[in-house]
Amino acid sequence: MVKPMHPTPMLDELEKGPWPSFVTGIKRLAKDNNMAVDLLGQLEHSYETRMGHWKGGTLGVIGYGGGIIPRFSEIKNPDGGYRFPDAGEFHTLRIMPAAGMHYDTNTLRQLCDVWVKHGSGLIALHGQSGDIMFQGADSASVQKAFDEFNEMGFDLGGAGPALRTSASCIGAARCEQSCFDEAKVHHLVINEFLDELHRPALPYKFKFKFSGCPNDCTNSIQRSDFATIGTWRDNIQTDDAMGQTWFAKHGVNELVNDVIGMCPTRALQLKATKDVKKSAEISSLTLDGSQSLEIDNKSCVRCMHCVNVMTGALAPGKDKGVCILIGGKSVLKIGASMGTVVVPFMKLDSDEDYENYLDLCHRVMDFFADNALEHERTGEMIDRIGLASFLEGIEVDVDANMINRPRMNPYVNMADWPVAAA
Amino acid sequence: MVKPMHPTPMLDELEKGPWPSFVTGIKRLAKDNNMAVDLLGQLEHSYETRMGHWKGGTLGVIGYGGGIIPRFSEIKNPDGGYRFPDAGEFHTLRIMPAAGMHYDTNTLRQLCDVWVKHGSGLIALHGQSGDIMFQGADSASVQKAFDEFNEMGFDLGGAGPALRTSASCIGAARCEQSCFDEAKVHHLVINEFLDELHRPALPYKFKFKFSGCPNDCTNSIQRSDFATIGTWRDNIQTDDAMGQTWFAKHGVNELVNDVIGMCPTRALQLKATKDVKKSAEISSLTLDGSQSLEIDNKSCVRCMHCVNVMTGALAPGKDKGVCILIGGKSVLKIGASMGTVVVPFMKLDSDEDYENYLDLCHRVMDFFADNALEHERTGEMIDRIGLASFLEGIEVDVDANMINRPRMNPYVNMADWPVAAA
Amino acid sequence: MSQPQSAAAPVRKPVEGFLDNKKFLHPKFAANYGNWKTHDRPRPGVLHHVSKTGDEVWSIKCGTQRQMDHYTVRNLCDIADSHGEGFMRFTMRSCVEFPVSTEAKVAPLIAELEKNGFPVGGTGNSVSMVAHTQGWLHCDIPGTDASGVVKSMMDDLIDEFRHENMPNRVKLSTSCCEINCGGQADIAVVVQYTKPPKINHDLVSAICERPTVVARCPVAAIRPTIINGKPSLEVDEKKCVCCGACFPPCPPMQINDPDANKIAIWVGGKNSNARSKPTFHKLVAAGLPNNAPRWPEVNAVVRRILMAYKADGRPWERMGEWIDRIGWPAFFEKTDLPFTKHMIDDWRGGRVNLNASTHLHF
Amino acid sequence: MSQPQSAAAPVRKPVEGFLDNKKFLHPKFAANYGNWKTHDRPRPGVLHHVSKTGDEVWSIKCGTQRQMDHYTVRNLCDIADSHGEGFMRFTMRSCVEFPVSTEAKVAPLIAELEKNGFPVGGTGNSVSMVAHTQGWLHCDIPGTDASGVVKSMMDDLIDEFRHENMPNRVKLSTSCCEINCGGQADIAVVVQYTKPPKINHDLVSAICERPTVVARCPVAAIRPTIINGKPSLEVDEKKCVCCGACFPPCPPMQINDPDANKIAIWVGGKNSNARSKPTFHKLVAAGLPNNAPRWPEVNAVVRRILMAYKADGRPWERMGEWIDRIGWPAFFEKTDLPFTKHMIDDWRGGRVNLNASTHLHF
Ligand code: SRM
Ligand code: SRM
Ligand code: SRM
Ligand code: SRM
Ligand code: SF4
Ligand code: SF4
Ligand code: SF4
Ligand code: SF4
Ligand code: SF4
Ligand code: SF4
Ligand code: SF4
Ligand code: SF4
Repeated sequence: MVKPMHPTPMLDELEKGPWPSFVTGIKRLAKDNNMAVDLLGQLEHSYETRMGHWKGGTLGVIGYGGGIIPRFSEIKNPDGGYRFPDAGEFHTLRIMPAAGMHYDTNTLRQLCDVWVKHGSGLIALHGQSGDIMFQGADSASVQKAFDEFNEMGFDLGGAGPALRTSASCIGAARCEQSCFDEAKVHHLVINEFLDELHRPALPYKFKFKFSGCPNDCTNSIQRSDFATIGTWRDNIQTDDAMGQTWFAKHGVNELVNDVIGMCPTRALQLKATKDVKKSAEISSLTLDGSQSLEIDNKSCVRCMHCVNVMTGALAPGKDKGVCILIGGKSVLKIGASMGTVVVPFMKLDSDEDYENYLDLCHRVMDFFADNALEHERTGEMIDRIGLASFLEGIEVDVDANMINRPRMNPYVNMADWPVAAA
Repeated sequence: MVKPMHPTPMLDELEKGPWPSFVTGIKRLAKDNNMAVDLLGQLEHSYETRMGHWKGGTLGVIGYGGGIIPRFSEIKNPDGGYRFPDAGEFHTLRIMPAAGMHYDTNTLRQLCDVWVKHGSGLIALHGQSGDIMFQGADSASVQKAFDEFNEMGFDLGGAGPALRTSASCIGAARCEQSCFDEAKVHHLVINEFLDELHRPALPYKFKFKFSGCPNDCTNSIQRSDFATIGTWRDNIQTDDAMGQTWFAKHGVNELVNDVIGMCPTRALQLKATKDVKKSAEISSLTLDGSQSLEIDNKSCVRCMHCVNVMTGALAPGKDKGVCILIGGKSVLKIGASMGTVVVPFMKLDSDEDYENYLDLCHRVMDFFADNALEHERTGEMIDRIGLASFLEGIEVDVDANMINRPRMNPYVNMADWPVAAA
Repeated sequence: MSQPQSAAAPVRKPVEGFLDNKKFLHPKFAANYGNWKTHDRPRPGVLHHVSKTGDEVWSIKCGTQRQMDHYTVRNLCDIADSHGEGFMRFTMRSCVEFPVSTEAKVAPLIAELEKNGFPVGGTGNSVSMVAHTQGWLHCDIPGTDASGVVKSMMDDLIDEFRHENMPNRVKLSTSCCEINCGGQADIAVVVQYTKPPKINHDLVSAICERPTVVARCPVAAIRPTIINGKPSLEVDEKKCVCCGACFPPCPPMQINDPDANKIAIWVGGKNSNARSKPTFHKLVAAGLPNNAPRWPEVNAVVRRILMAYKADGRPWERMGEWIDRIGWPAFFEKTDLPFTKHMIDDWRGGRVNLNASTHLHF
Repeated sequence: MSQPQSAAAPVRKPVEGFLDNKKFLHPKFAANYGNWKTHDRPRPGVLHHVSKTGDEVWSIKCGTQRQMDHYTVRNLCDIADSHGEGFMRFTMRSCVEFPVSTEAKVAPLIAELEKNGFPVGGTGNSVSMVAHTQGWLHCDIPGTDASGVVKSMMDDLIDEFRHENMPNRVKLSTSCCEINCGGQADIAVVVQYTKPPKINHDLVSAICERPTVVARCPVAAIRPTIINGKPSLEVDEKKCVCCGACFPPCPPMQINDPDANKIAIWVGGKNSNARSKPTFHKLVAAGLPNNAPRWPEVNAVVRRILMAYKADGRPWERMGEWIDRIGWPAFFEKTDLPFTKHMIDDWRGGRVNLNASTHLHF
């Protein structure tokens, strides 16, 4: 038996227009779902008052310390009861999807079934960190819902001062630019740190993200503490046949203006094929009978631009691996900060490579746990103690690829120069 | 009667080699000049001990509060007397040369004559601020030397917390890039502020510099508090005849790699002459029968590069004026800082223009005098109070040319947005 | 932490572990894993990937409302089964991609999606779906709604989602407080508080750990104090930058206010490393009213910015790269937005954002 | 301030005012003032300017030692009279330019200058004369000599001054303390202190205004204290960055030390706005000994850097622009210099100098 709808004149405005409407969706739910009815009431109240009306709390599932975002309505009747009682408790379960957010339809439907049984039926696919957010369980249902998701093989995501749910790009599964097995590493890392994920004990949140190449489709540099991004060390690969096809279609003007002219480091030059430099560091693409695109791979910064524009004709090199950047986060306290290079290049092929990688992850996480202040992200910590000290702490050598440019001020005590320069 | 030379085995090493030797020069002086003899002794002692041995003091000429750099030797005999007595006092007179450091030989010889009479005969042409530095007068001779220089029409330069001696590039006198009359403005400014120059009463030093174009041959952005640099607002001027001569000599590769490819804002494009955009903002240069260099003057940042490379074929526009940057200084306290744009463009042709300009100079100097802390340069002051407050103080409106980019953090109270945006 | 459980049920130990994605991969993805060669876009909303063996897969992409009722999810599943091949994946921006193995399936699948109200597009140089946050629907600190802002914005921009007419990809985000969970974007719509927090002194001592709150303030504007004999906090309003960072740890420091909550617009953020290095978005408009339910003033500004970029950007120039070429003065001119003193960075290290050169745009 | 004057002489009032340069201008400069059209360089050391009227002037440029005895100045004047046209001017870098009205005078003038020991060159893409400071010859705070460093460096580089073989202009500077009066340059040689000041506590109270000194320290490392009952100052040596800023206002805080004074080398400073915006020079070598009288270790590094640039730079790339293209790793490789932690900027706002991107050079 479903209760009557609250009037929602403001929300109704959001049913207009061509983009799929979340209001229409919630109304669909409300047909047989009192929680959805009251959710609409509460939300309409927010639209009217132009204020949020939820407060947090603490709530969890057995064995875990995080992963649930509890919400209690602050809209009360004079008697202290909830004005929208069926949505008075409206908690979210963060559930981790498999890497790359791939699904078969059966699994998705099964997830829906569980959520209709124990929750509101409202699902956010996905949260900005990469969780499936099952939104709207009352306190009594949280454990039950979790148990069923967990039976299906899904585990809870992160919340609070803990390792957070991670994201990886589609990468190797469908993308020609992929430089490492994103899903595999994503998988390895989460399983390695389940304890940090489920039982918050870090100074503050900590996020991994994995992008297969510098296009960084997971925004890892700005949105994760620990970004792992694919790249390569050797020469850009070229495919003359595809190069000629491209050139025939696009012509020299486009090549000059859109490719050569946009390379950030002038690594590309247009050359008569006979004038192309012969050197181990040069790769080149023939464009037609007489002309070539010359790539000075020593000047190339692996930005991806030419490879993107001329995909197939140009491709990342063969000596692939990853670059690691640490310290990305949002705006709090010091202003938004990006991760900065901590490992310019690391192979990720052999088992030994993976071990090295996980070992580094541990050193970083341990150092963070031991040295960050409360509610301090890695980026803030590094800002406070200096990159050099951080590197020392995690036992990584300094490298000129870590900087945009050396210091421009003499404000440094270099008494230990001889040691550092040795 | 000249005294015997001190042994100078280390300095003697600096007589070797092809570059003109200052040691040889001082030795030439020492043939009939005891001050030079003892100067060599004192200097050799510095080379041996690898330490400086001068200390400052206070010394001036009548009517002025600065302009002399007093030096007293710290190398003493056990009895407290100077070990190199004839160089025990070794003061410098800072004398301002005419703008552009032009001389006729008579004047230069006359300056030498005065300095042989009253000083050591050692002259630095010129100091980094732009003074002639007459180095080596004892305390008794400073006034006499100054009086004679002053009779010739030269005036003392700045020192201490005062307006300093200024510099302007050769500019209009010999340079095709000149966008204003550098020497005239230099002249105007110094004469306007003689009091600030001669009678130190500012919080700290204040320097003007004048460069006729953005090549900035006086390093004004980094080395002056108030940089005046010529530029233009309209389109780059082109001369087809010279363009064709250039192209015939240099060819398309050089044009693409050295000119088009190096424009910082992709304002240059190679176009078939028939395809050149017709628009008030476009100027173009024909290169041969069929091709042209197209200049999108809206994207051009007046960096000078193409104009430098193709001088004559390309030239600054006709609507010339100056840009003013404030706050350049060296390394103390906050690290080296550059001047930043405070007036993106100002005409400097009519008398009224000059008045406006001097009026701005006064507002800046007054604000600096009233608001800087002791020993605080303009750059530090602006860093401390914020550019916006400084602009308000000197009554200049904000302008998007003053910034590289707007703020990237939300840390600002915008309660007065409606007023600011009006 | 309270652990709600039915008294009767035996304690179930969770099975901890991250689910392997192998079984969810479309067979073409699995077969050509790590072995792709190139791709093209036969039309907006369709990606055509070719592997080194010549194998091909087409991915059809559509937008969603992200906050989906289970009916919508089932609807998508049904379409995947009837017109696709039973697999689907979600993108980082809540779009769905349906992989199919033959070109023949592309057009019917598109038709079915559009028929069911799912716009097809969002690939290549189109306008992306907006990176989405929680807002009034769920967050405990929001200054505006997220789903509503996104819905009204995408209604307005759906043509630009469906077509690839921009110079390069356009990534949008919205955030319902200054924390900015939506991230850096080509155009970001973010709440901007304009008043210091109003403090309910009666509640502070009960709810807030005062040293924690004091430590959160980026400008050290909060001081412990005693009000009416009770420990409380006070704010130096001259210092306060109205960031709202004190509100989450101390809700009695109310930062939200229906009228003082304004919307700011930021442009030129970029996450990829293509051409230019990643960069943060920059403030270009503020003081826009928090005008639920459809935020017309915000949408008008977003559209103006997009249209200026569309008209003037060169191929492959992202929003910020376009502005770097034409200059900030021209940006403000072309978008008819006022440049104000608030845009001059005065945060730590902000000096690097001043123009220390004669590079000028006229 | 003491005003030395002979008791007998009447007080002379100075004539204040800045001398007009008109009468010192070469007639060609005066006649074509503001009316020049173009220039070229027929050979290194010679500029040939042409005015809009077709008028021409040749300027022959030579180097000097800057700190000149009057004989040297007179020698230059004699040459200007005998082989030039009685006019000369000095550049910002202590070179002399002799303008002449006919091409015929160029070669004899060059010959005469070289015969008298004045190297001709320094134009265009050559290595400039070093921007010069005071050092032990005159300054009260120097850590090394300037004239000596410059002399030994230019002896080594005179060929590069005489020829135009560099990718673009190379501007050098030296500074005899960290204050850096020599300014930002393509290659700058600057004293770097490596020990906190040694304090002579007996003198502090007599000589130093303690609050002034405390205020000068960029890292607030100086505290007032009492030593042996006398007011003095103490330094927190962990904080101290050995900048020497306390020494000028308080000479008892001796920062100089024959062995701890080292030389650092900085590259990539640029003042012009051509192509890239002006930028500061960056630290690339330190710990070099202050090895008077000829500083061979310093000159060797300067030469190595110059030769790497000469070999690898492209036309019109200034030092810093070359490095931006090839990357810092390649720079350190090609110059065989160690990259150390000291080069990682940790000054305020230094985060912008870290690499927040995957732009990497391998
Ligand atoms: C749900 C989600 C937005 C969404 O609708 O997608 C979200 C929602 C909240 N974020 Fe977030 N953040 C979400 C992704 C992000 C991201 C993006 C990302 O992970 O890629 C960021 C930027 C990256 C970063 O980590 O900094 C982000 C930066 C923050 C911050 C700022 C942290 C900082 O150091 O600046 C806070 C504040 C805090 O942690 O104290 C925050 C805090 C919050 C809180 C917990 C508000 C609070 O302090 O009480 C929000 C809970 C809302 C709710 O009711 O569920 N959220 N938050 C995202 C998580 C869903 C998921 O698990 O998939
Ligand atoms: C003589 C000269 C070097 C030279 O050999 O050419 C020089 C020499 C001194 N400079 Fe300088 N500076 C000289 C040009 C500069 C420049 C370059 C310029 O003006 O273009 C700068 C950089 C630009 C600037 O103004 O910051 C410069 C930045 C400094 C500073 C750092 C100021 C800062 O805020 O960072 C100081 C220290 C101070 O003022 O306290 C300083 C201080 C000094 C003192 C007064 C040392 C002291 O504090 O006792 C030196 C006196 C040396 C002497 O015995 O004559 N000198 N000084 C230059 C002046 C000659 C002239 O009048 O023509
Ligand atoms: C599906 C998705 C990855 C995923 O695992 O979900 C993805 C997939 C692809 N991206 Fe991406 N990108 C995806 C999010 C991103 C993001 C992150 C984001 O959207 O927040 C970025 C960074 C955005 C930024 O810079 O702020 C991103 C920056 C790129 C770029 C670099 C664009 C540039 O020039 O700056 C490329 C290269 C290109 O365009 O050729 C790229 C290229 C691609 C290619 C063409 C890669 C390939 O060869 O297959 C994929 C098809 C894109 C298309 O739809 O046209 N992808 N891509 C994401 C789709 C999001 C969406 O629904 O719109
Ligand atoms: C004579 C002098 C001006 C003066 O009033 O004394 C001067 C004169 C000219 N400069 Fe300069 N510059 C002079 C100091 C500078 C400086 C400052 C400095 O040396 O410290 C700079 C800034 C250096 C920097 O960026 O750090 C400077 C940056 C330029 C540039 C920009 C170079 C670049 O690409 O970055 C040009 C343009 C060019 O090279 O075509 C230029 C161009 C010129 C031209 C070609 C202008 C012209 O069309 O006549 C002049 C002849 C230069 C030559 O010798 O080849 N001049 N020029 C200065 C000679 C100094 C010396 O003896 O070496
Ligand atoms: S980050 Fe690179 S590898 Fe991953 S999906 Fe994007 S383009 Fe492909
Ligand atoms: S990938 Fe390398 S060569 Fe290609 S555009 Fe980027 S930097 Fe230039
Ligand atoms: S700054 Fe410009 S106008 Fe002045 S001399 Fe240099 S190039 Fe000529
Ligand atoms: S002057 Fe203008 S067009 Fe010429 S290179 Fe510089 S920015 Fe480009
Ligand atoms: S942006 Fe702010 S209000 Fe919105 S979900 Fe994130 S924390 Fe909550
Ligand atoms: S709103 Fe921000 S700046 Fe103001 S008191 Fe709170 S934390 Fe501090
Ligand atoms: S650099 Fe230092 S030591 Fe040299 S002249 Fe300038 S202030 Fe004196
Ligand atoms: S040397 Fe510099 S950092 Fe050290 S105490 Fe003196 S002023 Fe402070």
